[in-house]
Amino acid sequence: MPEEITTWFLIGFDALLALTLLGVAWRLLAGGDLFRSVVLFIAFGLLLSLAWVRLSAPDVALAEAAIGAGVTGALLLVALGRLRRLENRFFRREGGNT
Amino acid sequence: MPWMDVMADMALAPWLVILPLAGALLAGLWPAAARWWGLLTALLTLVMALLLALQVHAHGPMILDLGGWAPPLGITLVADGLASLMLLMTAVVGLAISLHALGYLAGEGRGHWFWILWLWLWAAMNALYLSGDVFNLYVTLELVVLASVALVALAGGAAPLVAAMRYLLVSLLGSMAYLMGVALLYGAYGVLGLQALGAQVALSAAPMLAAVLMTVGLLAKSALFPLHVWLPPAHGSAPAPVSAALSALVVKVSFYLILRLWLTVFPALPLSGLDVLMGVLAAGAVLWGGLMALRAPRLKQVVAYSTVAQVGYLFLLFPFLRAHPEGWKAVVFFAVAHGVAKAAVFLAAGTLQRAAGHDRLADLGAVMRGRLKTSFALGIAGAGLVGLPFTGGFIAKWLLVQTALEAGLWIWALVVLGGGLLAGAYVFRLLGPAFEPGPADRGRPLPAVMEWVPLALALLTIGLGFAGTPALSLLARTLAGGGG
Amino acid sequence: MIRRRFTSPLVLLMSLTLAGLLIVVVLDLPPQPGLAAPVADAMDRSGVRHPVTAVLLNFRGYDTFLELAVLMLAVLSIWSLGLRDPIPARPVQGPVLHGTLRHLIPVAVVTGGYLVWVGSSDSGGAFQGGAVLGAAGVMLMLSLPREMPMPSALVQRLGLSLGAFAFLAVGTAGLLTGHGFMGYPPAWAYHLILGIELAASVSIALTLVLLFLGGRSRRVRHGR
Amino acid sequence: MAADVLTPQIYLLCGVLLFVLGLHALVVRRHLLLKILAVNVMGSGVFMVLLGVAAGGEGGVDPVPHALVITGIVVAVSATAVALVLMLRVKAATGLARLPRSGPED
Repeated sequence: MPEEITTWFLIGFDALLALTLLGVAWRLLAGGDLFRSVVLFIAFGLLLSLAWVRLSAPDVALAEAAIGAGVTGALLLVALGRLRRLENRFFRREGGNT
Repeated sequence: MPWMDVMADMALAPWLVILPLAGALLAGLWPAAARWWGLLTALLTLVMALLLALQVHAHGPMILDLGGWAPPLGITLVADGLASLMLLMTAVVGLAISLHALGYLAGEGRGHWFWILWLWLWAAMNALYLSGDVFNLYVTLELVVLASVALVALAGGAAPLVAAMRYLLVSLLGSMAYLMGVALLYGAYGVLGLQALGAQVALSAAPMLAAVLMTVGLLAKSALFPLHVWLPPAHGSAPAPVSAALSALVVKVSFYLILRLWLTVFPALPLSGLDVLMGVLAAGAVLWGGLMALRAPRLKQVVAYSTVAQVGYLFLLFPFLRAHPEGWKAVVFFAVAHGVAKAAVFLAAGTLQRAAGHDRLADLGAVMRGRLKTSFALGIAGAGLVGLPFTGGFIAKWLLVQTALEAGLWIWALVVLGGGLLAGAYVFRLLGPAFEPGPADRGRPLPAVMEWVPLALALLTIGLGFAGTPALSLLARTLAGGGG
Repeated sequence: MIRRRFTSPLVLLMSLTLAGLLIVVVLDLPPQPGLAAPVADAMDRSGVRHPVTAVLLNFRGYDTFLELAVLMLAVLSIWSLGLRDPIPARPVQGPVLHGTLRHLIPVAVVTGGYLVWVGSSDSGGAFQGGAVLGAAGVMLMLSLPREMPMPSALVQRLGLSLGAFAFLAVGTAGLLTGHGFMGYPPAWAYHLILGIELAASVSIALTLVLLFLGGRSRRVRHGR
Repeated sequence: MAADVLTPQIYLLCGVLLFVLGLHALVVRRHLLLKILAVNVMGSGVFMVLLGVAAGGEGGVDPVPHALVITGIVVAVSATAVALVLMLRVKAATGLARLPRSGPED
């Protein structure tokens, strides 16, 4: 009997994780604040590696956490920083002209 | 011949991947010598491609298990008639592009980036043509995309950068759709080899959806009519050797892959509906590309729009595949003839542009009259694009029309003929300035190789006019799927 | 804007249709054995004990080789796009982060090395280990954005291509010695795989740092 | 065991939905950074389908899709890095981090 409870508990966890993943993906792609999207994307990557563990793929979970969330997250954050700086540069130039 | 028997045992196919990859790696390590690595690679790769084509022609298709692991476990390289013809076309055009670039990029500070990326692109295309595994094809496809996007962006400036970005996003969308197709196929059959999949695929929902996803994804990459927006600015503003590589070779990659999938993996699926849709898009491409080519003010833009039109012919593939068992061979021959002719036109255009310092059609007359060798090359290769007699283009269109009429598809025959008329009009526009009276001017001094290479390629277009039979007999040695 | 009003519902409709089709298809996928059994049967000839590593570096080693090529090509593409901008981060002040880094980076190096080594028998491998090493490198760069300790251009290029070169050399040697392209002599398989993994992890770590920096440094431009 | 069947099915469903969600955002969103994120979400959806297939097979967990997904993750990060740098170059050249409505002719 306890075994069955564990099983259903795990399935409930899977369903909850899947819904959370979909919700996070929805929010991060909805636009608005880009910084929030990037942070949500990193969270999405970490949640994904949890899903890979549930799908008995620990190697993929390691790779996802390190590369999918970690490196991609760093890439996104630094790109966002550079984008902001470019925006400021354009803003200043146009402000100077008019 | 005894040497033929020795050759039969040799595994040539891996060398067509090893050589350009080694060249690309070495060029990346020593950028200063990149052009010499490039030239050496081009020569060796052409020799290997010739030997491979001869070997396949003599002994039939060859399948190589990589690492000695047999198919369900390992990856295979498949060297058959279709693959070796594409490899040979790539090698011939590739050598011409490399030689021309030697002159075109001489003295350019950032020229070594062209060589590095071009060798990577070549290696990636060869790997793709030889791959016999759906997932491996995905990886090679990404290599092709990254190398060609970087080549498009190499020109710098807003238009090429925007075109490169658009191209990258469309390609990534296509790659993801393709990969979803791979996942569905693996989910349904548990194998990844093209042959193994072809033996199992039967009419059901999973492979149908996979086929649609993969085909549509690859269509997006190949710039078929409504999805062509990025192509003209990308191909029209890149340096001439890059334009030639993109228009003559890269466009053929996703066409090849679609053809390979439908020949090997999906022959059991029906094409009804898809063939009409593709035929309509193809006709749209032929018309739209032709009309835009008639209006474009610059030489290389005209040639770029001509590529939009000619991609249309490639996707007459679907009506042909459905109607005639041998129909695809005519389309492949067209792809080869177009590759050679388009490369010759772009390289000749590059030479004229360098000589004149611009490529505005209206002001090119003097230089065209002064550089007769190049204008002649432009004319012959243009005739090849139109499909005038004695060129490879003529044989290609002859085969297309003949196949269409045999299968009772007179509409598509009309599309081919109408497209030919449009092509005639825009090629005449290209050559027009040369025939106006006026002074002749050789323009800026250029290395001789930039004049001879387009001419040699243009003459090869005529040579292809006599290559119909050997090409078709090489294509007959193609592995088809469906229980095979 | 009129165009947008008509296209958005159309795109939505098409997306929903695709979603419906995909759901029907994936929930109806027939049970199939997959490749678990062939992999298990061939494990004793693979040279390693962990199935995923065996697939990555032996059975489908060609894929992994091309994947290293993709990584390298990405760096080259980025370099071809121009010089890199400085990282939008200020140099870290104060002793806390520097002290943390001084301890964190050796830990990351050991962890990365361990992941590479353990890959032959358990979860881990060149990509995971390389990623951890790369993350350590990125942290180092972030803490010193003004005076980044970068090796010379030639060393960068050598390190970048080390993994692909090692793989290509071993693969070609296999072709020349009769084990087939990308084949290993079974007796040496373990050592060759470990060697390739080490070379690959160095390349991967360097690649990730260079991807993060984005664009080539002035040194690469002039370094011949 | 219900879990052996249900868990992969839940993730197969989730993977498919992520794929379509990403596809929709890739077409509809205009900012390039969002488009790049959308491609990554699509990729994660495909990976989830592959791993769901691997977990739901007949003969136990199948390691081949695991290897494919690791390869796919590395390919995805490479493409993302190139796309991000290209986005910055487009921004620097045009002042916009989005694509113009139709391709500029020159």
